[in-house]
Amino acid sequence: MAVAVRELELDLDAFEGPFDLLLSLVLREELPLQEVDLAEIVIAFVEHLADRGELDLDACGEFLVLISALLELKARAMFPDEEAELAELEPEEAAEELARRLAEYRRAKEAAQFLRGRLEARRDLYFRLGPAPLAPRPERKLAPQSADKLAAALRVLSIEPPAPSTAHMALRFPPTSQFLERWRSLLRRRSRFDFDQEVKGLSRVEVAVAFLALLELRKQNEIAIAQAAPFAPIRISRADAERSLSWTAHSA
Amino acid sequence: MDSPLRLITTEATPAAELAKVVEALLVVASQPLPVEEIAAAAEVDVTHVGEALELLAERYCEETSGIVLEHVAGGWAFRASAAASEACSRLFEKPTEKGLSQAALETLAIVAYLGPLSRPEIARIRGVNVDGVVAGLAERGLISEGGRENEFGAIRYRTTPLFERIFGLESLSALPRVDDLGADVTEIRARLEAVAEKRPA
Amino acid sequence: MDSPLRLITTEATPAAELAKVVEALLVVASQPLPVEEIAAAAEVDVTHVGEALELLAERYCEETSGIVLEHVAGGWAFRASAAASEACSRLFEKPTEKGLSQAALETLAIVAYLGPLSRPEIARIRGVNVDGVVAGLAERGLISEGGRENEFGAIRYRTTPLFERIFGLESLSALPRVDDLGADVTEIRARLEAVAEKRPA
Repeated sequence: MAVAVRELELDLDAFEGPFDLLLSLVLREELPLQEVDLAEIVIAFVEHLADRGELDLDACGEFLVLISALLELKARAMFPDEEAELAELEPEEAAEELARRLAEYRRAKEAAQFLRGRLEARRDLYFRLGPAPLAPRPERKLAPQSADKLAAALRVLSIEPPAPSTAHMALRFPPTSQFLERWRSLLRRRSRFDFDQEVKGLSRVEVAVAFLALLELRKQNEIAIAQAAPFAPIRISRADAERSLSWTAHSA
Repeated sequence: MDSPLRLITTEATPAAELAKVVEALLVVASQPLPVEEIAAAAEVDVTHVGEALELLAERYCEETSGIVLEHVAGGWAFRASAAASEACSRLFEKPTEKGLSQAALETLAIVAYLGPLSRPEIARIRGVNVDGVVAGLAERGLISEGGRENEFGAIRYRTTPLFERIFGLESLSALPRVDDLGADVTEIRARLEAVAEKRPA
Repeated sequence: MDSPLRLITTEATPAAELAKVVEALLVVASQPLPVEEIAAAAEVDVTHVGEALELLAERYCEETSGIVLEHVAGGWAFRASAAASEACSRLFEKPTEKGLSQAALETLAIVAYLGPLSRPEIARIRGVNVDGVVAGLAERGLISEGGRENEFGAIRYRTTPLFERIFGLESLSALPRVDDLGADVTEIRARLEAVAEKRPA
């Protein structure tokens, strides 16, 4: 690893120390990537480079590869789509993937180095690029073709590519306060309600936030939550209305 | 031919050395080279080039070589010997090609159905630079220049009678119908351009 | 047309005669010629072509000639001698006008080893957008379109014979094995982890 990258000192919310240690912790699954602010790392690296006062292209290249690999791993962890959920990468595999990317890019760099050497060796060797001045003209004959191929080629060009997934766009978290208000006003009108009934039609993210709001209200002793059995309907009631019902939610 | 013993003999005269440079220039050139150009490239006098060419003419002649030095209108150039002419014509007589590349086929289809079109317009639909493909199709006589977009605009291309012959079409109106892609040329073109924009680069 | 020399001398052996035909073919060809193509054009056996090429390689070599025969891009071709490079540089453009950037070389390497590949696939490996680099390489004729991917319709690229010629490769298989060049996955991972071990936790 280039020195400029290894020496990079980080002071993040989730981590304080050199970049290579951060990388190792991520690889060893001791630090969840979701908690790491990658933008902060980029800023730190740019500042670090500015402090050094020289443009180290190798370090920049290496940093870019590392940070983009981290970004991809993080994005994958944050926005798992249905398919990826099934074949979800274990942390172990994700680390393997990161190392694989690094190796692949390193090979490309080495191969480029080989090509540069060849180019250098042949820099002074000239050859004719066009046809010879007095050569006969080649006659390229084409076998009879089917006109249907033309229509087929045009149809190929008209096939819509699959739309890029916008699943992650939906992952905007509505504020918890929105649901706090909603539950409070509901309980002003009614003494109890059924959670599943009220969140019908909401997205998974919204349901999750709605549930967080419930826990918040429970913490403040405003409500009581009851569930007869795991996966049974969750009933919510005003804390003062039914003290007899205790919170019996089981952990699954 | 010069002896390989250059280091231990004094036979390699400046003229012979110059001749080597001249033959190198001639084998790289794709046009006949005027004496003046050779002289300028070799940084020698024109008369020296003349001497070198004389040496080369002796060596590269019908009697002794498959490569023959010839003085033509534009200057000096190598050609194949008459004795090798049959082999050369076999080399250049390409076997009949079975098909066209996907790139060529797509470009031809666009020009046939939507033409006449300029290269930038074709590129927009295919989503990739088409200069090479268009040049290749033009060289093979499957498309040809057909006017300009406007007085100063880009050259437009259309398919040729040879294209119609090879594809077994009596005219362009005999092309297979592509109603499924749109009602008319404008609509089809708009659709293809819209798709091209969505395609990953 | 047979040379009249044949009738009055016995010195011209069949191999030497064939060599003349082969040099004629080489001087008019616009691409390196595979042995099979030479054999077909000269209507002789491949092994005889091999013998003729050996004769020619002795004669057209750096030490003795301004024209050099080389085995490149899957075939045989003439080039100018290194000794004539200065004169050539005054008259001709270099095959790659200017040096290639690191980005261009890495992209070329990826396409050469793993091609045909689409731009998104190359970008994935390089970790950056490669549209400009790919367009530049295609324009220089170092890579060319090689069909489309089925699903997404992205164009795939492969390296060209010109690439092999410029880099002096006999063929793509003449590239060194990548495994020999770079450290492999486990090694890199081990190194990353080794760095971590040395750190006070």
